[in-house]
Amino acid sequence: MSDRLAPAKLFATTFLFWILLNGSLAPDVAVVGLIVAAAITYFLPNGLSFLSGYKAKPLATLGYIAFFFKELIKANLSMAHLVLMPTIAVKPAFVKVRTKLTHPVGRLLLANSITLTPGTLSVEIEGEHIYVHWVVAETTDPEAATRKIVAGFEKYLEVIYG
Amino acid sequence: MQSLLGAIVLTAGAVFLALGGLGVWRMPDTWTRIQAGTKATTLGMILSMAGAAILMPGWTIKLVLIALFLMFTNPLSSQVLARAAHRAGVKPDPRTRFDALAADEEAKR
Amino acid sequence: MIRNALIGLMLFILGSAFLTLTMGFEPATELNRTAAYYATHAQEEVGAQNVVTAVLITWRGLDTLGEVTVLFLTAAIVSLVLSRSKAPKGASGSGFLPSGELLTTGTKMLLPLIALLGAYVMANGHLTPGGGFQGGAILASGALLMLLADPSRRFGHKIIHRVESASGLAFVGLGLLGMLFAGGFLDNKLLPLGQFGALFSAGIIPIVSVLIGLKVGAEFASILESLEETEDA
Amino acid sequence: MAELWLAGLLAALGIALSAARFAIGPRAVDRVVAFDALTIISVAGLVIIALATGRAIYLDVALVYALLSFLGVIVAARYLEGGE
Amino acid sequence: MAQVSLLIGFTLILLGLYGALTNRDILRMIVSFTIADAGVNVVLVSVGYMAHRTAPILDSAVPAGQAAARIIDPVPQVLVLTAIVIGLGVTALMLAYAYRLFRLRGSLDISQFMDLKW
Amino acid sequence: MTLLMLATLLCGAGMIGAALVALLTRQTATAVLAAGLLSLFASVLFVLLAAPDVAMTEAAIGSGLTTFLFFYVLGRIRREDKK
Repeated sequence: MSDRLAPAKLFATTFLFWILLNGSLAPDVAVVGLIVAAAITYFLPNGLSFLSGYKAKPLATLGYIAFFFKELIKANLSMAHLVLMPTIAVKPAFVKVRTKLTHPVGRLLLANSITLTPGTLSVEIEGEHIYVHWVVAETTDPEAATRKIVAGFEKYLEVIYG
Repeated sequence: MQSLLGAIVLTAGAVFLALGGLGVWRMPDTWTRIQAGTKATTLGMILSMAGAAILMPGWTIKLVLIALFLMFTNPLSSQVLARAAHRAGVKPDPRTRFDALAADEEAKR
Repeated sequence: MIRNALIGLMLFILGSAFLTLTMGFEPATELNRTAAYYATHAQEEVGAQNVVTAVLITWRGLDTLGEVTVLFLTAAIVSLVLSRSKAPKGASGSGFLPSGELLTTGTKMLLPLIALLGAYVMANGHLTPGGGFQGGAILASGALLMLLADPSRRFGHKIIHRVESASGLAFVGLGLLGMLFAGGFLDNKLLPLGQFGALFSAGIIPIVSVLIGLKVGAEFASILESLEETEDA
Repeated sequence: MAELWLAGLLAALGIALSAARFAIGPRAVDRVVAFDALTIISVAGLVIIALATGRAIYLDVALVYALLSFLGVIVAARYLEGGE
Repeated sequence: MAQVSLLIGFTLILLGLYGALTNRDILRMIVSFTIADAGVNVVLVSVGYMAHRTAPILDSAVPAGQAAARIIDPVPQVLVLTAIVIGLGVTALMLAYAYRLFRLRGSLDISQFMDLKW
Repeated sequence: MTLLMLATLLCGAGMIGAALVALLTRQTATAVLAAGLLSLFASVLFVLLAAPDVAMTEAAIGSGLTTFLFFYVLGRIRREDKK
């Protein structure tokens, strides 16, 4: 994590969000944005952003986003099916899965993605294990669960966040 | 045409929001409620924002920012809540088959 | 029982008074004279799109100074009440358990965004809803998030107190400068009004907004800090 | 206008169901879950109000709401994890 | 609409006062106080509301020329804006006193404090 | 009967319901949560009453900071009771 470019990345992200918030590129907006971004970078030295740890891999990023939205819609359809049935047929379990990611941002994105995908909710992350609550558990074996839950995202996130 | 498309997307989003409410109401225990609440409301929110952006193209940037912020904070708060529920010792649904987290914490002690 | 009867009687009297008030309430259809003045003169006299901010900072600037002073007194009294003696290590704090890894990472990612949103709300107080008080509250929320992610963390109270006194002094100083070089206390024609609707417009309103925001945020952060630093019994 | 009515009514249904869950509990954690769902549905409600009135400035309120409303949930969760 | 919200605000004030007067736990009394506080704010804002008008911000939707005929009264909003911020300060002050009282007496039950009872 | 009227009524019902929950519940933590819910509905109501500035203040203060102050004191009291 000793990234020498970390402040620059934080600065760039902050400035980008400033421009998006203001919705204009007028010179006065840009000047104030530069000042604000510099102040934030100075006062929050260990702030992270989406860019920290990010390896410029546009193809994998696009693949991740597409996969994420596909899974999100699938998750919602299955959840709608579950909720609209007259009796709620759940078979929950807390299972343990394994991740190979080490960068904190990648791990956070992985946990968030698990939360938003079909029937799973990350409860606790500890070392290389993520504890996942599974609404309709198909297996309780860590390896099988890892293949089922994590592998799809990890394939992309491993490339993006190493 | 554009307003029709926007209306359809907006209504689809609202349907998912209502389904989220229904999930929070019907699900049997805390974690399943968190699951229903988070997923359905997140997708519903994204679709509502998309519908509003189609109806009012001038507002797109702000709507995208709202959707981004929510997509980031919502799973985070759900995870913190799920962890808190487990630590507070809330009883899971009797149908829960297996609790790896409780077993591991027991082993550590 | 006589106490409950008294309470019931009092609430009944109040409730009937409220009911008559509501029944007799006729919503106004025209602005009253003050409000109409504010509405019509907001553009040429202050140059601010947001009339609420114009009233808050320019026309009623002295009252706002009073509000900020009340807030300062509140923060001072809270710290006086709570900190008879400073905490030995390990015995203070909210009593919350240590947080998980994801919340820590998420906080690191969200804090710059929250600070940025606070800055946006403060700097755009004359164009969009917002202004000093809202921006200050958002900054204080950022401090709160920092506290939640790491309960054992110590705030830099030196920075907080410096920001607090510097922004307060600058606020009063700007007001006095307005008295010297323009029409009165906090008159915003100290700087040119600029083009209506631009970020650099409305005279000194954006600057005063940022100062109020920093001041309010520092007050709230110092309340949080003095809560955090009281020792256990 | 019809689509706004439809979306508003559906969002109101979601709010009503979550609020009912908030009212009956049974435990404090379940109330926090309902609170979480309610905050997000309210953001969508704010956007629908902005569409109905046609004023873009209301989106700023929704923006602040979206970034700060999760704080209440996290505060409550951090308290409740020490036992109710 | 103004009447409806006025009624809501008054109801909240009454409920909050009832809670503050009948509860025995000091923290619950403070919660009731914040409810009454919110009620007062709603009443003040709804007094300034006018039908068929919009928020007092003069962007492209409300040209500055016809502002006086299109916007609602900004003055109550200014009052409430600062009242909310001061309300948070007051709540913090009350909670600090309550906590100090708990530390001195080891209890938050109001019926245990007999010193100044009438 | 317009959409905004309906939303006002809904917000009012939510606020009064939250106030009732806060008054009737036995747990103090639930009462604090209900107060937070009340401020959430209040902020939507302020938008409906065309006061976005007030709504923004309420959103920034009501749900996060006030709730934290209460839960902080509750947490301290819980810890000292345990001793």
